[in-house]
Amino acid sequence: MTDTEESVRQAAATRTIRLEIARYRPGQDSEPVFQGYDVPLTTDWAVLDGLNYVKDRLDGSLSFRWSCRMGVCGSCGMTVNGEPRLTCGTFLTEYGDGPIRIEPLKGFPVIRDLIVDIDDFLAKLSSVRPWLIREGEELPLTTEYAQTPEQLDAYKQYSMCINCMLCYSACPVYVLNPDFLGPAAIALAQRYNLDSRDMGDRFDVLNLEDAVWGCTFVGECTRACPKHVDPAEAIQRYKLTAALRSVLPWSKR
Amino acid sequence: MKRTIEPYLWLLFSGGGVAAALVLPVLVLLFGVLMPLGVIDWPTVEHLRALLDNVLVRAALLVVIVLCLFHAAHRIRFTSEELFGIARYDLLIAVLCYGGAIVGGVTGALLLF
Amino acid sequence: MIDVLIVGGGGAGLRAAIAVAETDPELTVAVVSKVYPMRSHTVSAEGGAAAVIGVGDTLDEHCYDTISGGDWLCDQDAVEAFVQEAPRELIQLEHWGCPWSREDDGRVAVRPFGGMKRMRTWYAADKTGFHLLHTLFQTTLKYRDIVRYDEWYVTKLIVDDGRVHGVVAVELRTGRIETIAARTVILATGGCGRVFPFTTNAAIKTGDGMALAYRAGAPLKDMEFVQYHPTGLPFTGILITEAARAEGGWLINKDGYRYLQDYDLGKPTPTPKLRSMELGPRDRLSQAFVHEQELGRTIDTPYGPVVYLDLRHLGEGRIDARIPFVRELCKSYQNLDPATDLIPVRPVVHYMMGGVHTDLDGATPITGLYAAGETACVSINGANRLGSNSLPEILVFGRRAGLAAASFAKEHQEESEHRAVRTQGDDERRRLERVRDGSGKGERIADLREEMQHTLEGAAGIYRTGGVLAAAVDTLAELRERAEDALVDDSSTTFNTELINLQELHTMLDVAQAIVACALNRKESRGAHQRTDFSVRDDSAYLAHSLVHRAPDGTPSVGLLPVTITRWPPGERVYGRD
Amino acid sequence: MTSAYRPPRDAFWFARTRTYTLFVLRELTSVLVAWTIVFLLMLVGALLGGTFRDFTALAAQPWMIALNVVALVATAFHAVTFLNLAPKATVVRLDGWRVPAWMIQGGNHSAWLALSVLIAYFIMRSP
Ligand SMILES: Cc1cc2nc3c(=O)[nH]c(=O)nc-3n(C[C@H](O)[C@H](O)[C@H](O)COP(=O)(O)OP(=O)(O)OC[C@H]3O[C@@H](n4cnc5c(N)ncnc54)[C@H](O)[C@@H]3O)c2cc1C
Ligand code: SF4
Ligand code: F3S
Ligand code: FES
Repeated sequence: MTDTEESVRQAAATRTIRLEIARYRPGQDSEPVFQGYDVPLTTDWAVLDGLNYVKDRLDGSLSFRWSCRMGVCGSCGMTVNGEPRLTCGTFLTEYGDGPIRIEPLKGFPVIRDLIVDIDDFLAKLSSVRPWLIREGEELPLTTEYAQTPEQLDAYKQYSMCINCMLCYSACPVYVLNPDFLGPAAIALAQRYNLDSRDMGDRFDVLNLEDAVWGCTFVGECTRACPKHVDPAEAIQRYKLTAALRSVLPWSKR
Repeated sequence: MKRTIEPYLWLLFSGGGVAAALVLPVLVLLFGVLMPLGVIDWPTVEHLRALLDNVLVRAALLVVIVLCLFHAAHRIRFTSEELFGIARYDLLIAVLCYGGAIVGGVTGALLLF
Repeated sequence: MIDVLIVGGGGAGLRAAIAVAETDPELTVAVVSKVYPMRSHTVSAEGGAAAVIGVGDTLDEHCYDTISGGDWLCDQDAVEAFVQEAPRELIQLEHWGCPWSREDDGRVAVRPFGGMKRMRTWYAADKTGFHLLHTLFQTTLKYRDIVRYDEWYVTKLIVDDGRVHGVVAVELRTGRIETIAARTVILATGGCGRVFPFTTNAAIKTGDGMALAYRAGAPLKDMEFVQYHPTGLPFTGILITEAARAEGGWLINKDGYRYLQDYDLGKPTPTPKLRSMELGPRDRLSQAFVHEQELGRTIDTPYGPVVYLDLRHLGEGRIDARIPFVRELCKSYQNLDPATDLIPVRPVVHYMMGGVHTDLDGATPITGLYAAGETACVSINGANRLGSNSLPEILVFGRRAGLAAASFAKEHQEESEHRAVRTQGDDERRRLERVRDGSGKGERIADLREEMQHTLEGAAGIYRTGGVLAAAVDTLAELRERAEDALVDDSSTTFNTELINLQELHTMLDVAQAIVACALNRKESRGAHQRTDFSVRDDSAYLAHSLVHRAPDGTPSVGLLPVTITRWPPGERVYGRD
Repeated sequence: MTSAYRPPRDAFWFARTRTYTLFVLRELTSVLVAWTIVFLLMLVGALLGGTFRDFTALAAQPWMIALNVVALVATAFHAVTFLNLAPKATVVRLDGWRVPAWMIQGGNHSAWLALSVLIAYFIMRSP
C-alpha cells in the first residue's frame, strides 16, 4: 500500500465515516465491547485501510491480522456489518454514511479484538491428507506426470482456497457444532481426490457424521467464499461419491 | 474403518427429495386445493379405484410415500437440531424421526396391499 | 534442542524444512513464522517460475539471460548451480501436486517473461506463488516431524563466538518470550519492500532476517540493488504481473505512444518479442518511466504520475484464460476492466536483490547460520533480478540450505545447550518486557515509519545522487534514536501487534541504513542502481559486490568483494537488437 | 487458551440474514411434505375403505383448504429449490465439457412439468 498523498488526506478530512469496532482484551474485558472511531471516508479505501488508520493514528492497541492487501493471503477475514468479508477487498464506500460494524469472524473463539483462533481448522486440514498420494514407483525428477487441461480443470476450482475461513464463519452448522469438518477442509480434500495424479482415498475421513454428512447444504459457504471455490458443491459431490461407494462397495469413485 | 449409516439415509433423503418435488405439488394442487374448492370436479370413486387397482400404480405410490417420509424425517431431524441447538440428543431425535417414517411407510403398505 | 530451526514459513523456509525431513527423519526440524505459513508473501507471486525444459532451450541461455539481466554482478558459479537445479525443483513441485498450467498434450506449459530469450517460465495461471506455497505447505503436513511455531516472532539470534545457538522469539498469542536452542538456524524471512512507501510487498516484508543476521555480525551484500517493478496499481501498489506484458500487453504514455521504443529497447511489434520492448528487464523499464515523467508525458493522478498498460487488444478470452487474476484485481481494487479499459500503472518497489551474504549452500560467515530465499544474497540476481527467477531460487537454495544445515547438525549432535542461550535470552526478554510496559513515550510508530519510507524513496529510488544519499545517512541515524523512544499504546501480552510493529521498525531502520550506505559507496550506475552523478557502469572499480558490516556503534561499514566470473565476461546489455 | 472468548450460542441465528431465513424455510417444507403424505394416505384409506364422501367433505373444510394451500406453496418451493440444487452433487461431463448448471436445472424443471401434466391427465381423464 502506498502512503496517502497530503492532498488526498486533506480532501478526505472533510468527510469521515464511523467504524464501530469490537474490542476484546482478555483480562480487561469479560466480553467484547464496541468502540467507535472516525476515519476519513476516501473512495479508494478498503475497510482494512480504515483499520490501519485507526491503528496508526488513533489507537495503537487495536489488533487485527493482515498482510498482502490483495485478497490472496487470507488473513484479513472479519465480520463487516454482519457478513463475513475480506476487509482488504471490502470498500468503505459500500456502506454509505456508515457506521460500519466490524467484528471478528463468527464461529471461532476470539483471542483478542478482531483476531480469532483458527488452529482447529489447521488440525482439520491435516486430517484430510491434503497432499498428493502416489503408489508404486515415482517418476524421476526429470519428467512430469502428464495432465491435460481438462484434467486440470476437474479440480482447479477447489485448489483456489486461500484458507480465509469466511465459509466456516458463514456456515451455521459449523457455528453450532465446531466438530464439523467444514467447507474448506472438504473442498481441499476434493481438490486432491479429483486430481488425476492422486491415487489416495479419503473415504475414511470424509464419510463421517461430522464430515460430509454433517453438512445440510445451507449453501452459505459458497456465497461467502471470495475465491469462488464453491465448497458447497464439493461437499454435495462427495456425498454422492460416498453414497454410491457405500451401496456399490466395489466401485471406487 | 468406522461404519456409518449416513450415506444410506442420505440416499433415501435425496430420492425422497426428488420424488416429493416431482409428484407432490400436482397432487396437493388437485386433491387439496382445486377439487375441494370446486374449481374442478372430484373424479368418481370408480375411476380412482380403477387407477389404484393397477399394481404398478400402487407400488409407485408406496415408493413415493416411503421416500417422501424419509426425506421429511431426515430434514426434520437436522433442522430441529440446528434450530433448537439440540444436536446432543441426535440419537433420540433420529429414532423419533426415522421411526415415524417407518410407521408411516408400514401403514401405507398395509393400506395398499 | 532443535537440530534445524527455520525462521520463515514462506517458499524458501518450507522447502528447506521438507529437505531436512526427507534427508534424515531422525533430525528435529522446526519452522518459526510470524504468520501462518500459507499467509507468507510467496503467496502473492503471480507470473511464474523459470526453468529450462523446452526443446530448443539450453541451460547456458538461461545463465546468460540471468547474468546479463543482472548487469554482470551475478556470481556465475551460483547462477550455473541455480539454472541446473531449477528444472528438477519445479518438477518436484509438480510431483507434489502443484497445478501447473498445461499444454493440450498434458505437458507443463511455459510462457515468455521479461529479459528471457526463450519461453521458459512455468506458471499456474497467474497465481503461481499461491499454488506453489499451498502445495509446499500442504506437503509439509505429510511430515509429522516438522514442528511449527505459527505466529511466533523472532527478535534475536543467539550468537556467541561466531557460532549460532538459537533464537529468541515472542509467541504472539500468549506474549511468552522464549529462547529456542538450536544447532543450526536457517533464515528464510523474505524481503524488505516495506522500507519504501510504495511497494507490492505485504505488510510482513520488513527485512527481519537481514537485520537479525546483520546485528549478529553477519555481513549483508549488494543492498543498494532494489528492484522497481514497472507496473503497480497506483495507491494500493498491487502488482500487475509481468505476465500481462508477456501475453502481449503494451505500455503507453499519455499520447497513446509505446514509449519504450525511445529507450533502446527495440521497435514495437504487434505481438510480443522476447527480450524486447515491454519484455525488457524491469530496471530499464522503470527508468524509462522516470524519463517519460520528466518529459511530461505521464498522466497525473492523486497518487502520483502514471502511464497506461493496455491489454484491450488481447480480448476477454485470452485475458480470462491466461491472466484471470489481473482482471480480478483490476475489477476489485481499481474498478476497471482490462478488457475494455486502460490500466493506470507506475513503478513500484518490488524486490530486494541484496541480502544476507551466503555461499552456494546458504551458509553465512556465522557458523551454523544459513539463509535462503529473498532474505539471502547468493548472488544469482546481481544488479537486477529477472522476473520468474525468484520462485525457483527460493526452492533451489531453500533445499540446499536445508541439506547443508542438516548435515552440519548431524555432525554436531554431541553439543549441548550453550550458556549464551540463557544469558542472551534473559537480556532480550528484559528488553522486550520494558517496551511492552509502555516505557516509550515519544512519537507514534507510524509517523517514524513514514518518515523513514520517504527518506528512502527520496534518496534510494530509481535514480540516486551522492548528496541526497549522504543527507539520508544522517536522517536515518537520527530516526534510529527517535525510534528507541517510540510510543507504545498497547501493554497487553495477548497478540500485542504494536510490540511487533516496533520491532519491525527497528529492523527496517537497520536495513534502510545498509541500503543507503551501499548506495552511497557505489559510485557507478549498474542495473537497478542508477546514480545521476556517476551515470555509467565502471567495471574497473565496481565489478564487485558491496559487503556491509555493522560496526559496534551501529553504523554500517561498506567494503567490496569480487564477483565470480566463470564463462561469461562482462559485456554490454543488449535488448531489442539482435 | 483459556482466555479466548467463546461467544454464546445465538438462539436466533436463522433470523440474522435473509439467506439463513430462506434456508430454514426451505428445510421446514419437509414438515408439509410429511403432511402431504398423510393427506394422501387418508385419501387412499378413504377410497379403499369406502368413505370417500366423508373425505371430500373433510377436504372441503376451510381450515383444511388453508392447510393444503400452505402445503402447495411449500411443496412447490421445495420442488424449485431441490431441483435447482441438484446439479451441485452431479457434475455432468460430456467429452470433457462440463454441462452448465442451468441446463441441468432446465432439464429438471421440464421433467417436473411433464410428470405433473401426466399425473393430472391420468387422474382427471374421464372413464
Ligand atoms: C506481488 C509479487 C509478485 C511476485 N511474482 C513473482 C513471480 O511471478 N515470479 C518470481 O519468481 N518471483 C515473484 N515474486 C518474488 C517472490 O515471490 C519472492 O521473492 C519470494 O516469494 C520470497 O520467498 P521467501 O520464502 O524468501 O519469503 P516469504 O514468502 O516472504 O516468507 C517469509 C517468511 O518469513 C517469516 N518471517 C519474517 N520475519 C520473521 C520473524 N521476525 N520471525 C518469524 N518469522 C518471520 C514470515 O512469516 C514468512 O513466513 C513476486 C513478489 C511479489 C511481491
Ligand atoms: S473455501 Fe473460500 S471461503 Fe472457505 S476458506 Fe477457502 S477461500 Fe475462504
Ligand atoms: S454453509 Fe455449511 S451446511 Fe454445508 S453447504 Fe456450506 S457447509
Ligand atoms: S490482507 Fe491478505 S487477504 Fe486481505
